[in-house]
Amino acid sequence: MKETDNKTGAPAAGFLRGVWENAGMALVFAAMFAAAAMFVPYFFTVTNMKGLALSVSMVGMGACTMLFCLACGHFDLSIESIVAFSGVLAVVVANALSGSMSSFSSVALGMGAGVLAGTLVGVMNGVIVAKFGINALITTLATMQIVRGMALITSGGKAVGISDENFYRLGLSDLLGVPTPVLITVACFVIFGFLLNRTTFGRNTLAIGGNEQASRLAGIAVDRTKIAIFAMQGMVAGFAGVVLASRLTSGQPNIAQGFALEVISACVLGGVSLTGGVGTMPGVIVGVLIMGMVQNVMNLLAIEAFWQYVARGAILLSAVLFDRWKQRRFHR
Amino acid sequence: MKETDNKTGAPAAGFLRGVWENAGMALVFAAMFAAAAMFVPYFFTVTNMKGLALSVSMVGMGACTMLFCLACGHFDLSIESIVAFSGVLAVVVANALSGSMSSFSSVALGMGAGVLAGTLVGVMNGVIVAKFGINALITTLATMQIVRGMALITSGGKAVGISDENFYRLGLSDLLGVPTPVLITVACFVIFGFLLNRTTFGRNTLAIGGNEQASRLAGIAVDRTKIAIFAMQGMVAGFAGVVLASRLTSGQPNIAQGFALEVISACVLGGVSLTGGVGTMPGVIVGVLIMGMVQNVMNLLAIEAFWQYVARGAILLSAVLFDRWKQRRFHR
Amino acid sequence: EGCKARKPGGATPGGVAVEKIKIGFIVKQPEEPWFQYEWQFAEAASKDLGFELIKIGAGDGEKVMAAIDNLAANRTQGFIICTPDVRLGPAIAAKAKANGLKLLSVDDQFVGADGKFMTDVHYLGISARKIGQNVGKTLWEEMKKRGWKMEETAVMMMTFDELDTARERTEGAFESLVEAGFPKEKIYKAPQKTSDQPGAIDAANALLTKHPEVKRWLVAGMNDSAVLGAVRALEGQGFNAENTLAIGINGTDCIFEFEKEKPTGFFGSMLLAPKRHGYETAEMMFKWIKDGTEPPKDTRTVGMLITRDTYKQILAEQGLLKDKK
Amino acid sequence: MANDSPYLQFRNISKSFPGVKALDGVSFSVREGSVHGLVGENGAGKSTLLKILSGAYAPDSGDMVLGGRPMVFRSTAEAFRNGIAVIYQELQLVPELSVAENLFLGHMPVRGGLLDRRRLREAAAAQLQTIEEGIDPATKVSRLPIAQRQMVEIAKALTRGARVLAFDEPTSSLTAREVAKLFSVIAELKRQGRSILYVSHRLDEIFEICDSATVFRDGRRIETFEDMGGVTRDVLVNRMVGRDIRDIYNYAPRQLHEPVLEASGLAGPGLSEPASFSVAGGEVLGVFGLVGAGRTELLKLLYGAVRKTGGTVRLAGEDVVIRKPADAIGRGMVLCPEDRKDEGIIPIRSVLENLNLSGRLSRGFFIFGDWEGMNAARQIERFRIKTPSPAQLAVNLSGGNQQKVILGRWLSEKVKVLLLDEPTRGIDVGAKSEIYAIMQSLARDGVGIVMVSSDLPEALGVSDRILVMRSGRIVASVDRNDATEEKLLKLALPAGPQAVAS
Ligand SMILES: Nc1ncnc2c1ncn2[C@@H]1O[C@H](COP(=O)(O)OP(=O)(O)OP(=O)(O)O)[C@@H](O)[C@H]1O
Ligand SMILES: Nc1ncnc2c1ncn2[C@@H]1O[C@H](COP(=O)(O)OP(=O)(O)OP(=O)(O)O)[C@@H](O)[C@H]1O
Ligand SMILES: [Mg+2]
Ligand SMILES: [Mg+2]
Repeated sequence: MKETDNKTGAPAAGFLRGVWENAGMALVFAAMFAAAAMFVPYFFTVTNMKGLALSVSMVGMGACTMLFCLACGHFDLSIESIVAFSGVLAVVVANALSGSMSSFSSVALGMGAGVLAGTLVGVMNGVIVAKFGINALITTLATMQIVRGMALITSGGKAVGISDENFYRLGLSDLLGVPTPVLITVACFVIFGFLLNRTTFGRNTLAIGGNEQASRLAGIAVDRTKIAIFAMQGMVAGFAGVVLASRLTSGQPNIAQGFALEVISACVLGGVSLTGGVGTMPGVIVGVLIMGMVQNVMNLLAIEAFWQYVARGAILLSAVLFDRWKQRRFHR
Repeated sequence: MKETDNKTGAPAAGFLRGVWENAGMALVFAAMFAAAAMFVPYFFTVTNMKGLALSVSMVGMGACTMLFCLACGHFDLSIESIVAFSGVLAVVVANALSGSMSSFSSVALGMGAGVLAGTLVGVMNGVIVAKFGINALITTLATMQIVRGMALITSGGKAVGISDENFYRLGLSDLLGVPTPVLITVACFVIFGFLLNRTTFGRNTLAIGGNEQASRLAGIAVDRTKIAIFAMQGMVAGFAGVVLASRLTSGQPNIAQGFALEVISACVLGGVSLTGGVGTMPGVIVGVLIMGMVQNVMNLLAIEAFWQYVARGAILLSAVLFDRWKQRRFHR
Repeated sequence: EGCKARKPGGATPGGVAVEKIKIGFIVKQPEEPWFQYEWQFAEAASKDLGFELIKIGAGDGEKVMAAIDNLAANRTQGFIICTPDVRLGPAIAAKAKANGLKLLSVDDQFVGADGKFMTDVHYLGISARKIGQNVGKTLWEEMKKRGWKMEETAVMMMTFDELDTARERTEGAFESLVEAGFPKEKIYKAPQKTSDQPGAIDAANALLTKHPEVKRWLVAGMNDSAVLGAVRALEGQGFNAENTLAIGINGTDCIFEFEKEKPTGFFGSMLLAPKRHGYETAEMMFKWIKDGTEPPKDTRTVGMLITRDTYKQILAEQGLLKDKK
Repeated sequence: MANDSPYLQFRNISKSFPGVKALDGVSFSVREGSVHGLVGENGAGKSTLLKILSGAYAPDSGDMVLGGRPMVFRSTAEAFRNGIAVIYQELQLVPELSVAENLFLGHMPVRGGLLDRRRLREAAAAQLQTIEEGIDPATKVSRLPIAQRQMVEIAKALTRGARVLAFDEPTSSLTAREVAKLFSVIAELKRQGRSILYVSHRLDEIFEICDSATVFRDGRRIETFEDMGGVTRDVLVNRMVGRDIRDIYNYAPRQLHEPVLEASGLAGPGLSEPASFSVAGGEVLGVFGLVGAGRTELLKLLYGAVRKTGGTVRLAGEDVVIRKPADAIGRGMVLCPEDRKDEGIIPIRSVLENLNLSGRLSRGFFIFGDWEGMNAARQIERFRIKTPSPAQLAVNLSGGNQQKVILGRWLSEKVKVLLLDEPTRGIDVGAKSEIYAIMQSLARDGVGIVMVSSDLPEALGVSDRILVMRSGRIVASVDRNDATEEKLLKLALPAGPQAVAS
């Protein structure tokens, strides 16, 4: 605000450089998007935008809370199993209750059960990490296995079909042409972005990741904050699982393998530090969008499956290298 | 040495407590091993010990260099693709050369090509991480994709059979009943353990992970050390890929998915810190053995597939929790 | 036809004495319903015939090697395997021989170093290419039956080329469609990034974006999940049972789709018969160990089309509905 | 002024760490509206006591009496609630958060459940006003130099409005100007009737502001002086180290040789104009200046830790190219950095490894024999580093002992030029005199030494010549015989408002 540009030039140029310097990945994204819109046929069409938005909706939801988790210096691999388990559980519960009560209640209770289960797993992760001081990678790797097992056991290893069509609404309806899952993801971006910037909880999260000891000495309830973060993460993953089940019209125990890594990568691409303390919601959104767009463009261009691997890796690498080059160049 | 036990008791008791306090995971392992030997039929048989050793040989090799990578504060996901690519490449090259030269040379050149390819990928990772300062997770995630793509392209997506039976020797021979891959792994443990403890390279690795800035100011060639570490990691992964191809009598482009996470988990279980600066070879060996043993016992007991997930997670969790409890109890 | 009589002890021509017969059953993806069914039927055989079954899941070559070692340690006399990769054949065969284990491969046939099928290894299964061809043929016939016009119709081929079997299946479907007269250039490939349903949805969505001109879609893929993902994506773009004709492979992952009140674009699936694959292989192995009766080198099963109308009956016949409800 | 009733009392406090008895039955009391000094050698237990006061550690036995009520805090939050705030020896800031957020860490203002950003900004600005102008509350802490961080740390404790404030070596990285400001703040706190605990190794400060003082040695309370009136410096030193130290600087004139370090036209970040100077063999060159004068940057440019944009460096008469620290070390020039936490120690490695970090550079690839152990033992002995064993992790040492480890690392090298940036930060008098003696003896052997120091008496006491820096440039070179405190301070202070900008 009252900082002044102490290097050179007119204020306008200074302002532009300010945008350029701070926008980082957002610029990379804008450039990629513009290029795709110009050169990739069908990219900039309503149908494709809808498809693109849908394809990133899950990762987007997960990334919102993963941002908190990484910002406080931790890690959560278990979300991928939670997505599967909560979906399966929601369907199983809803199916079991249907008939004995109104359609609305059975579906709501089923979904509630899914979200609750996710939250409980999150709380467990949080307690183990915060109270017992176990490394989050090991903890969530273990709960990831346990929860995947539970998903398989609950479903008998088979997809469980949804018997009540009201369940589909969450995933298959839309509002003014925007699919509900996309709206939910946008809502998550807004809510969690707000939580990060405008509440003490969010600031404490960053403080803990930036210097846990200092935070503890400043009287921040470090353990409680961590548990809340993991619980939130579990809850959102659980909710994402329910939405996915509704989109797929069934609960699938094998789904979402590799989801956690994808979410973490999107966050890191968006500038979230793996060692904690640094991260912003706009950054995460850009990270999520870049990852989704790369895949979308490759599908549109019908790149050979094997070459897709190479292209995906190369584009990811170029994006971060470009961002770094830009930073070096302008920040000395 | 000149430390004195200032709490209580006779020197003997003090010594025992010393062992107990410092042994950590090794004790957990010993207890698990003893329990398995007593209660799991066929566990403590020559055949099974051989099988167990073989089953951890790959993870063991990868963990040796991953220890360095984690100790200097980084990460390498690309090893799983390197294992696949180097195996495929070695077979393709050996097959192509066979006929035009002696069997020995064609096989040796093929294997050399595999190891070399792995090393080159490692060097690339190292340069990007060290020189450009890109996060290792993102970097190796990208190269992981690229290299997997190359493995698929080289092989046409299909496993490539080995035409020269001399290639099998590396994986299928044995010495006094000990399979060659196991011997190789043991050699890795010895060599890299020595490298870590008895060379400046090893000490510098730990120093860099402990405080990179301070290490740089102390004159350590930080970038060069990091590049060397990634190169080593790539080389060992490449070699592991060649050994695996030889064991499987074919180069498989899809193999070893999830291998990196398995290796990292074994390291972390063995007390290596994910934030760098802490790690020992005995710890890593114990971590590798625990992971392998859990799987082995579950297979021997023929535990239901779904329950295996739950059991694996639960055992992992109990092991770390027990270790932590023990530490707390004795170190306050 | 289970011979309930257990004859403990007594050396048999096969050569195994007092010890109880133990048989291993290794599968590549234990979480998949198909393999669950195989195991379930093998389990049934073990109850009927009185042997011990040891089930192990092994997702890649390395795990397979470890699993065989485990079986050897466990004193099994033979094992049945669905290999994660057919080229592991020589390694598996060598390992089995080294450990003195009898070997029977199921589902996917081993391929030797020379690229030819290893016909000397006992095998029961179904040709991936053939079942794919079946899908293609059925799609074509059903399309004709519905009277869809060729110019409005295109094929969405959900591919996952990283997996050998998957590619064989989709290539089979491709071949038979082309052979029947479907224009090659209107068979569009949608490569999946992941093999699960969300992966299929994303791939299908991108393809649909590119071909707004197509009015009716035929869908084929490597399995039910892939095809169901495509159906979900099509529904998202306003397609329905009227203008979608999708056929999956497996028949066990799609039952919930048939149970929906209204028909969807998912017309049917090629049911593989896990009963034969599970029960018969186990029985063959048992007899081989116990009496030394060598099973036939090559046994083939066929895929059966199940649809909304026929699935209940066929599944019941196959013993696949008893755990429902 | 000072009220006689003890507001805070320590009763029989003991605390052990593995292998160390940090505190052993310590009792004393602190009056209301007074400043109570804590002095003692490095590792005597001062910081540990303050951490027990703040609830960061739980004592093994003993308790505190606060306003008549006995208590032991189980968490820092509990201590805050009881009106206690501690400024720790090691900065406890979150680098990636803004100054304002750091000031109110743990108690940010909220309105309707949301962060009240306006109030946060205003309160932070107001708080900074009282102690240090010129820090924008919106900047990230990571962008501040270490002295300003220290001021932020102090301001942070003040936001708590505590009745008991404890300062653990707040001035070790401050220069005269900030110290003066701090003291006026402390005087104001005292006037408001608060109780203040003050730890410092700069004994002048103890005499300047403390009403009473307690001396620690090896975890035990040796003596409490209720009135500083009759206490002399020598008495205090004797009680601290158990022996007499007369002249801690040990200065003896030496013969100067050819220049060993010649810098000309050095330019780079932090310097507002090219810097040129030279150091003769056997010379100790002091560098004095206020916070942010660019002294640290100057050393880092020389050392290759920061890339220079111009200028040449000659070492022992030879032109050298120094692009990275390893080049400098290879040429016989080493730097002992200012920021021990971020640039000095490797916290999670052992004392032994920390001591040998640079020594290994010249030893080749393999580590055979026990030269590491021998070198470590020698340095531990020489600097009297208080550690239960060479295997102790550096992070577990007291602040001053960590500093000794860093010095030990560099003073065990064979060098031509030694660059020292605030080398005696947080080091006790006994060790200081030891270090000065080592510096003198190195200089006698022909080593050129550049020592940055904010401690004016120290700069005057050990240097042959003193460079004064102001706003990123060298403004004067003053000979030992002409140097006085007033003169140096006057040179270091900005001449007018326009002198700050550049
Ligand atoms: N966390 C810890 N673990 C082990 N030992 C510790 C720990 N903290 C402090 N010590 C030891 O306790 C003793 C007292 O340390 P303390 O930090 O209180 O000293 P100090 O008087 O503040 O010294 P300095 O003047 O150097 O700051 C030292 O020997 C130190 O090594
Ligand atoms: N990381 C940084 N980012 C931005 N500015 C910096 C940074 N480090 C130092 N500066 C600025 O560079 C200038 C010189 O700082 P330097 O640390 O060299 O001063 P100094 O004389 O050594 O004082 P100190 O006693 O604080 O060490 C100061 O104006 C400071 O604000
Ligand atoms: Mg201290
Ligand atoms: Mg400085």
